[in-house]
Amino acid sequence: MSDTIVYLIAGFACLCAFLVALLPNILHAVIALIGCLFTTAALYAVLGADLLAALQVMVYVGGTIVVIIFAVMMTPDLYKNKFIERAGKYFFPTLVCSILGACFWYIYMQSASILPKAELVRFAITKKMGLALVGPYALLFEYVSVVLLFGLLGAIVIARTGERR
Amino acid sequence: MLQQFGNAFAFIFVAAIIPVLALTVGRFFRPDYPLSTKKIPYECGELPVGSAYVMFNHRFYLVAIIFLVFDVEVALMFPVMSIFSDYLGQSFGLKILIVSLVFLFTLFLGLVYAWLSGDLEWFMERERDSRVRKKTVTRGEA
Amino acid sequence: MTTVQSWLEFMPFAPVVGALFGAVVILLLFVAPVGGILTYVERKLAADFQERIGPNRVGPFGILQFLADAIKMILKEDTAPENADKFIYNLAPILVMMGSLGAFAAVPFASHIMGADLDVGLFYILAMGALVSLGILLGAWSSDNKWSLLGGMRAAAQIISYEIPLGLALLSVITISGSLSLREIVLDQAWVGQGSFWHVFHNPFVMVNFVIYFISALAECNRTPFDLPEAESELVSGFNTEFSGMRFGLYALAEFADIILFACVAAAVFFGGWQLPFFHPEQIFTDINLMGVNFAPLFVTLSTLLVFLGKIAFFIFVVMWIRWTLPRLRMDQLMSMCWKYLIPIAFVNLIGSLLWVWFFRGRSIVELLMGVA
Amino acid sequence: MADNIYLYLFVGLVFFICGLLTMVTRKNAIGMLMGVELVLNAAGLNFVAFQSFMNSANKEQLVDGYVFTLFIIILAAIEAAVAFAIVIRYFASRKTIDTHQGIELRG
Repeated sequence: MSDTIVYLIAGFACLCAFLVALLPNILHAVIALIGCLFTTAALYAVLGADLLAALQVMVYVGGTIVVIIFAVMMTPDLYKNKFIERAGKYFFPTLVCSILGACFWYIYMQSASILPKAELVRFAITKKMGLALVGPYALLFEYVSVVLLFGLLGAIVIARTGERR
Repeated sequence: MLQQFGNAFAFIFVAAIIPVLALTVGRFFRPDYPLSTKKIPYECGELPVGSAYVMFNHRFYLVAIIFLVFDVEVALMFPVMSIFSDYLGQSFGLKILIVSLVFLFTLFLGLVYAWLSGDLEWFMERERDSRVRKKTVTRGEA
Repeated sequence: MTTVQSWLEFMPFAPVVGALFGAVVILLLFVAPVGGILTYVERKLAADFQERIGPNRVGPFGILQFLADAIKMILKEDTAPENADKFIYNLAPILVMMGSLGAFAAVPFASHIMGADLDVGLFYILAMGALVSLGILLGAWSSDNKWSLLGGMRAAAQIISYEIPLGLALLSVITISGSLSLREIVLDQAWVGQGSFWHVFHNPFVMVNFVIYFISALAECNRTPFDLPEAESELVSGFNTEFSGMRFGLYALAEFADIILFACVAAAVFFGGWQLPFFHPEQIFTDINLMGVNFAPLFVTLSTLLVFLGKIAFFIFVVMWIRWTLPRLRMDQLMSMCWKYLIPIAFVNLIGSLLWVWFFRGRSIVELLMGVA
Repeated sequence: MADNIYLYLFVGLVFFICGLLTMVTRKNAIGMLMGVELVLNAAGLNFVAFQSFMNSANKEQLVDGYVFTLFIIILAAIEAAVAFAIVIRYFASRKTIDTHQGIELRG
């Protein structure tokens, strides 16, 4: 039963990913992206990374998606534009992408078969991640703060429009 | 642990089912007299003027950006803070303290910048505009 | 619902049925009815504050008013604007409900009643709050109405802004308790001899942080004085202008569920959850045997549940009290309140709390005073 | 339990391919950036899946893969903030974000 639920979640994730690529309306594609991110969070939880699941929902769905929706709303003529294309336009990219996917799948098979089959072991990761963030990755942690700072400054400077001048 | 997440997932599932159920059950009871006037967006009784999808203030987007950065910061501090009380009085605890203080300070600089550059203001445009114009004018005269 | 699950062990699909059972019990039998009753309580309290009578027709003292309201909402016609984006329009209430009701999974109602004992419970509640802002924003955008759009923009900006002081205020508690699981945070506040006490009395910084938390929670729930998104005197009804009948009811229910949720978190994180000092139900109800069945765990659970509900009721009363006391803020005041006052103060408090925990080795002010005396 | 790494790898692959497809077929910049988010998400899922299954196979409790995913999520957030700021600025000056009409970033 729980197996079935996990497979359903994975199937829903794949469906949402296709919809992100194929839906003509941009805001509907954003909703499909929300579905993708949410189901990814569910898969993280299944894999035992509960902190990452919560963080994914909080930062991605709560932060990044809000920024994307704001960006869509800032460009209103984009929303009513339905982008109805010829089906032929999708043919060549899909072909290339599926060939690429087949190659990737082959590489995955090679790399994943190294791992012996084992029962998935789940453990409490919150404290371990905290330890890793201030232990071996402490410098990276500080770099992230600098990246965040300069990302903030850059985004503010760019997004400020000419109304001030 | 997975069971607990399953429980939480059940909560989300039931919460998503409730509106669907309420609207579906209501369909059998509620009247349905569609009229073309009922389908007009409400604009205080007048006919709506223009599109509702107007471009709005860029301030909202700036707020979203600043929020995103601080959201990431809060989210990153949670796992780090959760181990702090385990290492009180040890050298590793001091390291945690210093690392998190530097982290908080760096991001506080971002807030200070946004504050000083006036991006946290809302309706002060006109005043600052006039001030800026005055400055440029004087510079032009000089 | 650990006990419920142990009863259901013998059934096929026991974990799934147990989880769904727990969710249905907590959401449909507790949160939704209480959210409904709160509409009645709010009107009655408003009447009391203004020396009116309030609803008094349906049932004794009008207490069945919420049922009448629910029936009315089901019987109302459901209309949508012609140009509304039907897909998003239908999805938005679902997202809002998922956000506000789904978060109840991590709330510890009593010593044995808890939807899901997550390791990252507090984080989970914050994450679920994100869905509410998304739902409100999308619903407002999809309904093709200027009032809705204005209200939705305001709501999104306000909710996301106030999430930061909320998170920072909760962080200072994490430094003390050292866990993200709400059950452990509550157990950390047990009164054992001269041990720890409620977190809000741990140190002065946390006290200030509780005030910040409470203000931010008001803003997160779109309550007065932060009810700009649905300011009925300027924006008709704000983001839910075009949502009629049951859809409007769902938004209202989500709002009240949010109030209950933030009262629950305040009680659990800052005010000791189901515990009271000098009150140990495990010691009072040790052995109550009736017909060979030990009812002690039941009594323990019920008494702790009562304590928790009392705390929630107090916070909800304060929220409603504030509604009839303070006037609405202006948009620029709202934003400067968040970014110029609450966040810097919360930052300083977090650093102060860190230093307090470091220098006093995690001891609370109560412990220090008792150590001196 | 779904103890099969290929499930997660497959989902990651689908995310990656769909992200690529989104980047290729969408004409507007916002849609393309959504594809980027999807690709980053795929990378994060792969990191988590490999770390979890390696832990189970080697009886260890390492979190390095999780930390990488954490940083991926954060960098995706920052990337989104900066990239959408550029898009909005571009839209404000050109009234279009169609990438086929030639983007010149010279002010």
